[in-house]
Amino acid sequence: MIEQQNSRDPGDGADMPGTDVHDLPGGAGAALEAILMVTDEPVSESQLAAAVGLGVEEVGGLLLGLQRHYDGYTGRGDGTGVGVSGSVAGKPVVDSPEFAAGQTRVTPRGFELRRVACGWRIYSRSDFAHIVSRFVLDGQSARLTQAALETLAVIAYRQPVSRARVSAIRGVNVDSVVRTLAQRGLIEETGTDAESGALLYRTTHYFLERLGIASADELPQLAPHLPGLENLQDFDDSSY
Amino acid sequence: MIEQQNSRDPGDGADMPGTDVHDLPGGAGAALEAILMVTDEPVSESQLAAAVGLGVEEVGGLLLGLQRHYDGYTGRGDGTGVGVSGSVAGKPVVDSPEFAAGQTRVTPRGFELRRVACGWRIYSRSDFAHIVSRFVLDGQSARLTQAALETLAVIAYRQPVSRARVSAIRGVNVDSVVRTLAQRGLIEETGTDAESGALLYRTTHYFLERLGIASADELPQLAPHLPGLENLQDFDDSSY
Amino acid sequence: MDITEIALARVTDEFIAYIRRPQELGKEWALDEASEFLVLAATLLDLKAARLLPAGEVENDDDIALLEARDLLFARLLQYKAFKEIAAIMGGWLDREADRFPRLVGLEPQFASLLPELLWRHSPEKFAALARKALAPREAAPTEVGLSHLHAPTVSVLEQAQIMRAMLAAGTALSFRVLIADAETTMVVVARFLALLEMFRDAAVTFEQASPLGELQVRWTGVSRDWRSNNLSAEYAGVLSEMSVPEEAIQ
Repeated sequence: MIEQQNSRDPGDGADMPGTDVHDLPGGAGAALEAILMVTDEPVSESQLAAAVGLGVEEVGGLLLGLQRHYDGYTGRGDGTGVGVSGSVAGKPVVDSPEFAAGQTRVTPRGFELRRVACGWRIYSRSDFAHIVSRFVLDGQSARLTQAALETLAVIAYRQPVSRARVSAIRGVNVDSVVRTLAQRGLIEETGTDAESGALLYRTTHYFLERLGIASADELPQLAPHLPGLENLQDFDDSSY
Repeated sequence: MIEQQNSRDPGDGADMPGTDVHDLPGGAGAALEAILMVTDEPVSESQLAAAVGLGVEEVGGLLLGLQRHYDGYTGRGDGTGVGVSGSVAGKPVVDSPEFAAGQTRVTPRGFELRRVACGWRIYSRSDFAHIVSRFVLDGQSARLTQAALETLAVIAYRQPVSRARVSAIRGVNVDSVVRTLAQRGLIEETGTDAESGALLYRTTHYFLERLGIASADELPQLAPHLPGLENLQDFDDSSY
Repeated sequence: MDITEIALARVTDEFIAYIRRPQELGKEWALDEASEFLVLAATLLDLKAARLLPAGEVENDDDIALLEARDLLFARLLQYKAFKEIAAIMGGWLDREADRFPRLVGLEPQFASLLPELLWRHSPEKFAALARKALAPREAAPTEVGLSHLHAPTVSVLEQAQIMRAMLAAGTALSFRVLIADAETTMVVVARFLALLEMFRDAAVTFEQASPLGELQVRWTGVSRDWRSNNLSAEYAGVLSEMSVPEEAIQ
């Protein structure tokens, strides 16, 4: 960080500590918005906090506030740290009356602020997908095949995992599917198995981004899909 | 004109039978926001009008309304089609006096909608330039990563080439690296692939300058050193 | 899970779909898995019957062992089914996300100009070397269990045959002790011994042993002047090919 700072001269010298971000027009929330305008990846709360010179917690609260504001709620929510997964809340109900005590519905914006892959990012609101998609030339990749989805699911829940193990679970060779998933940036290599020397794979940040979730913890629980097999782990690892 | 009406009640939409953009949450203004939030190039009013299915004049009015709203003004203004933001009350600034008759100051956003030569684009607000600069410079390196260098090499020797093809050759997703290279002026877009419609990339004059050669033809030949070059055909875009 | 609530027909359908997939991909019909399914189906009926009839009993330990083996298969099937359901959920999420477009815009010029000047130290030749590396077709990583983690280095019988042939080329008889004098590991000794057996079979060498357990003298016969290590029997070379270096590398 030090060597980068001396490598340029913004001229205004305004990045010296002491400039209170709250004094700027729009305050700290607007400062966060300004940063979110120039990023092409999800930005972590700590990066944002460092840039605006505030604590991570305060920044987290401000971000939740912006998120709610864009979604059409105004007034204070129930404080910071609530509804981290509020990003998944999706579109608010337009006709809903008063949301809660001290809160009013206003018109939602055409964009939303969401927490994905451990960071925050501005997205167009999905209601306008059919309109926006005409302007996005190169952004969307093709849909995944059933085979790719299943392979991705196994890797997501068993990571780090070798291809051989994924093959064993899916019952078919997964080499080419794994290659495709890696090319698409959804999975990546992560070292080798200590015993077998086989390459191991894990999901990427981009995978979380594409799913619209903040971390792998938000994936659906596997257990409910495995009724009554609490001891599955016993079978699971012993057989490969 | 109709511009005031269509912005009043997005849930209603009865005033404009036949267009559904008003039925969407946030209405036509939000639809424009959605487009502007994700487009890199300035978008002209006629493009926007075509996308949302409204007249150019009406869209022009809506854009002015958005611009004023982002700048922190709300209310009807001088009556020329700025009604869109009227219903969108931001967090009011408590200690700010009434701005003018019929207008209220609201918190300005951290971004602004600017009309540039060929259209409209959202930028970060200039008041926050020093904060944004700090953010942009944080973690920036004067060196390209190995991944970026290798991606650049593939583009240099295979140009014009799509990101999908580079991904296929490298076996990983290169989207973010390609953005970095473009940002650094080493590569640029050069039309789209006739078949897939994917954006194609080529190296720039700046790249040649940095390498110290006059044209891409002067790049050292690879073929004699590359066994099985014909196998490269296998890395086609078949998986996309 | 209550076993009585599992519809056998549904499991059957799913299992048939499961074992058909390799077939659809042009692979061999998974006969063993198909027969496993018959066992599984029988087991399921067995279990269902046992659960439904209070008197139903498991008869002996063999049956229990068999049931456990079938349970394993069944558990795997259920696991696969669970991942399939999860995959469907994930697919829905991906579709939902496809309607949202991230703000992905270039850095505004005034900020882009702040970026530190790139340090660039690649000559065209260095850059070409980089390209060569990046463009070289990558070896598909092995699917099999790797051997590289084994500490014993691999030893090639072919290679050891070549080495001994060179040692014996002068025509004088050498003892086995001499032939293995430079062997650093037991594996090399074993490989040389195997190589000698092969060469003996091809009548490339003769053995002399004055007394039982005495020195083994090895002599190049000269009969097969043109004996080459690729005379090593095909099946032998095949078996060891995994452990061998290509012959060109030796010659």
